[in-house]
Amino acid sequence: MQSLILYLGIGALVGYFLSKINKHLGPIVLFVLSIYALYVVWQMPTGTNEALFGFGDVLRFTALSKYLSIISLIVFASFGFFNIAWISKAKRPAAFNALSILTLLGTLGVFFSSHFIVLYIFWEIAVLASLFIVPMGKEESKKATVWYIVISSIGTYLFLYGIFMLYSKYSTFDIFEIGKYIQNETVGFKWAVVLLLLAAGIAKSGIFPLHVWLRNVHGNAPDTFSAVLSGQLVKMGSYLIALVLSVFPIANMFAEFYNGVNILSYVLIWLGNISILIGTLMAIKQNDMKMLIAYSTVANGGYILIGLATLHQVGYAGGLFHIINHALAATMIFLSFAAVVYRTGTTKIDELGGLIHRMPVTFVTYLVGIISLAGIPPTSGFISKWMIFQSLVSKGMFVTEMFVFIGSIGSFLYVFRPLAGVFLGQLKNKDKNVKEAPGVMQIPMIILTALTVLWGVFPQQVLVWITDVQKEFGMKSFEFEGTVLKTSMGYWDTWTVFVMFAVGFTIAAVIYILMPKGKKIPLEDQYTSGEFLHNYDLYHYATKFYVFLEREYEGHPSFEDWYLAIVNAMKGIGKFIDYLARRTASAYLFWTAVVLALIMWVRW
Amino acid sequence: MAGIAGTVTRVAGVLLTAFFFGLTFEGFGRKIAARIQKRYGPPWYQNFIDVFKTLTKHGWTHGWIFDFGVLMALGGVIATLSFVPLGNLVAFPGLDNFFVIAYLFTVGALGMAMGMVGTGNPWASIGVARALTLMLGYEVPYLIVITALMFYYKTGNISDIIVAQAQSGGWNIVKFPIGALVALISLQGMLGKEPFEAPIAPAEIASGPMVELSAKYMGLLMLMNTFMEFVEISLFVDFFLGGGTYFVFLLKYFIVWTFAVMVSTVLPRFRIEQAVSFYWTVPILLAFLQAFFVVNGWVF
Amino acid sequence: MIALLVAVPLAFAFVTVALPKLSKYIFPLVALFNLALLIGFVHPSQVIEVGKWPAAYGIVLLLDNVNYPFLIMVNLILLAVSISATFEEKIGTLLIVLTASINGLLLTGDFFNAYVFLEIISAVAYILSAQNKNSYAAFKYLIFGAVAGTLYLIGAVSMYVYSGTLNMAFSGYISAPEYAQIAGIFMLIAMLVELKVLPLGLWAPDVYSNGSTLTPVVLGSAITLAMFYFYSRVFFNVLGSVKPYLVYIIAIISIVLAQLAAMKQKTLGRALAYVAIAGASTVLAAFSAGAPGDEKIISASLVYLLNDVIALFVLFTVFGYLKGKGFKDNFVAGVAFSLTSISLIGFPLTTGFWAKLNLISALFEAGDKLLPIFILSSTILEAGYLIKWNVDLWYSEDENSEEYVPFGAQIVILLFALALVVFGFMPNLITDQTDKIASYVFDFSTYFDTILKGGM
Amino acid sequence: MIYYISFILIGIGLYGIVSQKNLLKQLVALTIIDTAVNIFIVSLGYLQGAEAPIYSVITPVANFVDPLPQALVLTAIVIGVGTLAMASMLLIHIHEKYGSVDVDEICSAKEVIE
Amino acid sequence: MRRIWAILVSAVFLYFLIGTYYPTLPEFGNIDMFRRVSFNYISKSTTKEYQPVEFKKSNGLEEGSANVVTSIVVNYRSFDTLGEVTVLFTAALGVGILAGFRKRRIEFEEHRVLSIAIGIVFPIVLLFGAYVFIHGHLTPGGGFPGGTVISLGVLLLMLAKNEFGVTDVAKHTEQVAGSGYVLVGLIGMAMAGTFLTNILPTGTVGELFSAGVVPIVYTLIAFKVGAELSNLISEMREGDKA
Repeated sequence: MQSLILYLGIGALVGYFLSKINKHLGPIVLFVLSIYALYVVWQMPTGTNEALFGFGDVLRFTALSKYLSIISLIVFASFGFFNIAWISKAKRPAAFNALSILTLLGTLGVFFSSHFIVLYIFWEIAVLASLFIVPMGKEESKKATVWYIVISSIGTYLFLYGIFMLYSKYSTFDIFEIGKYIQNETVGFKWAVVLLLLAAGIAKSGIFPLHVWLRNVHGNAPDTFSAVLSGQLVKMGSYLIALVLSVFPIANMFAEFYNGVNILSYVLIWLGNISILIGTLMAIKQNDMKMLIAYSTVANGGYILIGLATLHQVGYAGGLFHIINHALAATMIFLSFAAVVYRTGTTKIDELGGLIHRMPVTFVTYLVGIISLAGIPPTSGFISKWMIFQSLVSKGMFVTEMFVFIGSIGSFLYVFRPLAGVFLGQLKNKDKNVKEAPGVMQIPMIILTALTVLWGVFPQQVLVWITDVQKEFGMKSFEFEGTVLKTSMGYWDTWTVFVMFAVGFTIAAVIYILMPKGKKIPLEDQYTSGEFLHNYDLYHYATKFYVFLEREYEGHPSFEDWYLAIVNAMKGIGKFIDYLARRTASAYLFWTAVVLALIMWVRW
Repeated sequence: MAGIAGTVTRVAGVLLTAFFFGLTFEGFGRKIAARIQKRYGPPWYQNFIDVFKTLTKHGWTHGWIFDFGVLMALGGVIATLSFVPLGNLVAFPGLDNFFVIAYLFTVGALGMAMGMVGTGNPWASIGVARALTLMLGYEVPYLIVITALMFYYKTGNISDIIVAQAQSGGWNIVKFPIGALVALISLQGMLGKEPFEAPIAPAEIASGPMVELSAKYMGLLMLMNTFMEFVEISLFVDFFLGGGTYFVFLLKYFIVWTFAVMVSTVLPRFRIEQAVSFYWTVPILLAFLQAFFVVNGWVF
Repeated sequence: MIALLVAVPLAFAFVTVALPKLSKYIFPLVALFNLALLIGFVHPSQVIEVGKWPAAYGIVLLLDNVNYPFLIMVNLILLAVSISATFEEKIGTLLIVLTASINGLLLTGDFFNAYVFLEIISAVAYILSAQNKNSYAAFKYLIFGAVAGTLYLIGAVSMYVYSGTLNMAFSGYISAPEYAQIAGIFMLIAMLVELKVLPLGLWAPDVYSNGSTLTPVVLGSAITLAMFYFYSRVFFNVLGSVKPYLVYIIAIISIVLAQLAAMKQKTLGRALAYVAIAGASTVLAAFSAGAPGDEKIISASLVYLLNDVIALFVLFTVFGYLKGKGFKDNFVAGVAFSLTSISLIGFPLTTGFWAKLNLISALFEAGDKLLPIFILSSTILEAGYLIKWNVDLWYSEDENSEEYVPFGAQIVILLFALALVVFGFMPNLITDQTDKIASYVFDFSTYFDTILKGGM
Repeated sequence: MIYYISFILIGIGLYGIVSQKNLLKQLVALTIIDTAVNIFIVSLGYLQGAEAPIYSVITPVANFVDPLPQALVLTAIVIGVGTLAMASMLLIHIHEKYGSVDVDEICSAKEVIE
Repeated sequence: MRRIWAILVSAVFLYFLIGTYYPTLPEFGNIDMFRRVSFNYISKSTTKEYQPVEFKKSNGLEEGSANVVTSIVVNYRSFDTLGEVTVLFTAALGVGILAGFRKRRIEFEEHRVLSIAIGIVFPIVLLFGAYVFIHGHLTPGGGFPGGTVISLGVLLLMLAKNEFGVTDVAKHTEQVAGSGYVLVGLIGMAMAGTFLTNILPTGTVGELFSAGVVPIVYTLIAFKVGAELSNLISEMREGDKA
């Protein structure tokens, strides 16, 4: 692990200078590094401790670390490979490459470290590195950077405070050590500590109170980097949540509240519910496709949180599984968007259309991505959702179910919007001569697509990782045989479902082929209720796709505005101070008198 | 080997049942509707004629996504159908988990939506948008009710629920009257019949998704539509009317179908947002009431 | 020997007054001389009774483990100023005087002597603030500072009245504590003004933001350091170190207000001025939390002070030269700016990180849960607007800005920024020193014995 | 007694600084404070029936008031002079820059300039 | 409104001074000299044990100036005085720097009486100034008053003769005098070990040639102060010479 981090550190420098020579070399460095790291991580035994540059063994390679490192490395590998072609659009290629390698370093460090401070350090490295990539995006990305840093700092500093509360009690920073003691503490202390520690994860994975930054940042960041942000950095938060929830004996620490769900988990689940609701409804409204998926990230973060917070053998596994699904799906979707932007140069849904006939591979990537995101078999996305549903039903949490179902049905709505607006429908005139994305870009997209389907049909590998995690933390582990996934409430077989799907498809195909062939006619040849069409661009229904649904929640409150209002209030105070500072010496003297009076009143 | 052969036969049985009785009952439905509206109406076998006729005609296509969408739609529905237990006829015993069916079901819907929007006709897009919105409406209360059942019986397998009903001797429609009511309302939406007909409203948006369809595409989608209705209604029958043997099942199926048709013939059409807001008020509250009862064990 | 630290600069100052051309070349030499003297020839702890008059009668200059590092740091900063800053001829002489007087303030062991040096320092400060036609702000500062100086004078004299001598150690030793406290109140107000703690530091923003390149750099770095040393000297081991809750509260309020004000600013200069205020207030709060006798807190807050001073040096230098223009043509300046602002926020592997980390952990060990909250929350704001400024300056669109950073300044700020990073990787290099200081800060008996060797 | 006088003088000076809009008057008030403090310091050294601390034909042997405060005052005066000189120079500047030494007019002029 | 605030402010300070500070002070005119270091200053026994000092009689004391204040200023607390000089120096320097911004020269119209009388008055003024600082260690006065008197003479000259301006001689005087003071200190350091040590014999109290370096230092100070102040005045008048 130590050597890996070292290599990445060197790699960052190498990448920087190589990109100075030729901007296409940097991504190659990133790709090679992440593939190598993937190889190393894949075959590293779990449970090994290690020192970090002399500091006692602060690194520990748990099953959870392994799982999340593999996810991140897959994401980063595809990201790097994709960039080889995309980098020519980047504003500052050298800095971009170096910083993205640093981001990888930071996240891997976070996954490896068992020492709170070390974890914090790597965390901040990751945040900082990604922070300086964000403003290379669109114009608003500068404002987005501020959102990012502020929310992220709120999370991390609450986290830090929690760490020190623990440290002042046990005088150790080792997570697993603390997990042993914390059980018999006062209730208030436990609440405070756990919530403070979770705050960082909540902020990073865009859970409800701190979700506002995702829209700005993911929406405005450089196109490919949004894939990393949404597919990988957000998972850092999920990792922290999972870690805290599983290392600390939450179930024993907090009283049971409802059907074996303890009170803390219940609070977290409610945060997840609200995130799902907000994420879904806001995503339905968006017209910018990246922002749309950004909000869907909020919703999926809610799913992961709910799954993990149930601490139920099925639900927890589902949460973990959802991490990898959403990572892959978000990466695929954002990469396909990056390809689209690479060719067309816009992210507004209603400025695009009909690209399917120009960029089929991109389309397929996006299609599989959203199928997985919406949790439709036979992709892997369904498995995790199924697990989460099962656990919720078995615990009889109906209100939560409502939110979860709204999220899941709503995901059909919002993922369909870019599908219809960008890829289907009438091709815009300006995009008439758009070509498919370059082959270098297609390869990672295709690979990711294959992975998603593969793990949808044969999820064993992933399930092995997950059950290892559960075993490690001493939970009852999820049961499965081959492709048969078992729960207390019935089981199902991914393979059979896939086969049946294939059968059905073949039946349909047979009928289709036997029957006489259809005549191909251009898209412009339409049933127009007798109208004559002058401009086929306007004949593309993409603007206000769900207007009749949006009307239902038009006047909704906007947390972004609320936070901005708070900021403005604070600025008002600052303005007052500044006003005082511009006064004459008389005013200063007055304040001196005030202070003097104070001192007289209370000496020291 | 024998197992595989058995499975194949069972699947074939399910599919053929769905094909024949589905189309037949649709024919009856049309007849009944016509009689209620004081018309004579087509013969009961009219739908067979339509399907075959359309299938044999030369049609128009709008490119590969259009074709692919249609195939995906039919394939998905067939796959779904093969998992649905028809009374005691279960193609894959033990694999009939409700959520699998519910989500496999959406593959067909997605395929259809994709293909139709692929035509590039705004009517189709509007229709699909409405269909999805309506889905957001009816699915939530329906799922809550069903999960309440699953929570009560501690199983997610439909056939287990059927068996449990047989053992306890009471149908769930008696045990969970509110839930059954909610399920019926949702069923109306699923079937896309009045009052929840906005997605295809023929007179309003030129029958929405189907606007660009012709010939064999039309035929395939008619088949798909039949199968979908079959899945939806048989789920209701299994859950609330205690399944039963094959023929009893068909009888119950026919009753439910007729009921749905009758309701649809006498009701006007909701506007789409009306429909959604309705689903999000009355049925969802009822569903929660039912869930509340279930949690507290207040079941007849 | 140590008297040379004051005498030689003064002599050169007097010499250069008639030949101002030389002053800007002599100033670095003087600073170098001081450094050489400090590092090479004098070592703690030694005491000089000026004019052979025994302590408690004459004036005593003292070099001990507390002010030795401060002296080195201050002279280092002044050397850096001499290289980095560009100023007109007479200012050179002025800065030499400043060197002398800061050394005097750090060395002296006599209340009234300290007053004299304080007055020299503030006189220099007034002139520096009047640079760049900023005379109104300078005038405000002057009036206010003069009143503060008067208050300090009253305090010093009353120490004499209470104890019969002006020697710090002795008068602190024999004067009744409740009387000493009254005198302490006068001095405290004077020092709060000089430490620019809100609401007494309201003069700072105008002075810092509109002055010349030199003004904020000198005021914010060297003078602040000296003032903090003097504060610790007077309130930690002369006036019997007690825990000044009120100062603690005022400093915390000042942190919050300064951060809010900085967040609101539209111009970089004023924002940085408020950052300086916030930093000083934080250190002061930590000092008063550390009193009496918590060496870890003091050590940590000294690291914080060091980081703050160096960072502000760089930030103000860059601002002074670029006047808020982008970093397109000034890559080095940009890098230095970003590095230092990162260190100021306290991101990992910079000095600021260790400063904040040690400070918070020390505070927690001392059972103080309040100040960490404010430090962290103010850090959030700080991160917000500093990053905003960084991004704006890096990605600013304005082309062909004729402002540029001269070579010497580039070298200096880059070195300082790198130093911050290096200390971030090897924090022991400074924490050892600060621990050493902190272990002596509260040690009154040693101080007393050192000064009054063979005294009355 | 003298204490009270000096205190009141200090009060007057502070009142002047705070109340006056004219910077010159503020400066005058500042000097008033200086003077008051000097008086105060000298008075701290006064001894009933003692002479000025100079050995001379009149007082060949020591019966002196405390000389140290006087020495301090000597320094303080000089320092005050220095401050005064700088302040007046600054005032000249302000008058040249804003055309006035009145606070309000300066503020309005600032608006114009900035 | 401002006045009310002002009254409040001064009220607060007064309350503090009178209510809190005053009680801590000794009663006026009734101080305990023996608790103060100045007792030893007066009896000039900070290093030796006490014996009474007598005018024109006792000699070879540790410090020989008859004016105790002077002895404190220039000898016991000479370091302060160095600083004090520096303050004045800084002020003059500052005024010079600030004067750099000004272009205009302040003109007076010459007064006939003054311009004639100056010829007689000016030398007398200088003489008086010289007396004041030379007898600084015997009588009231000393370097600072003397220097001020001299500079006043210069001011008079300036008022009398419009074209008169202070040349760089003043600067050089300042330079030499100031560094001279430091030099005296350094000589003391070189010969007696510590800075500003009195290395000359202190002589008899009250003699003109007594008190070691005190008169020298005071002379230097006088020159410096005179030069500085006249410089200051001229700079205020002349503005930027360049």
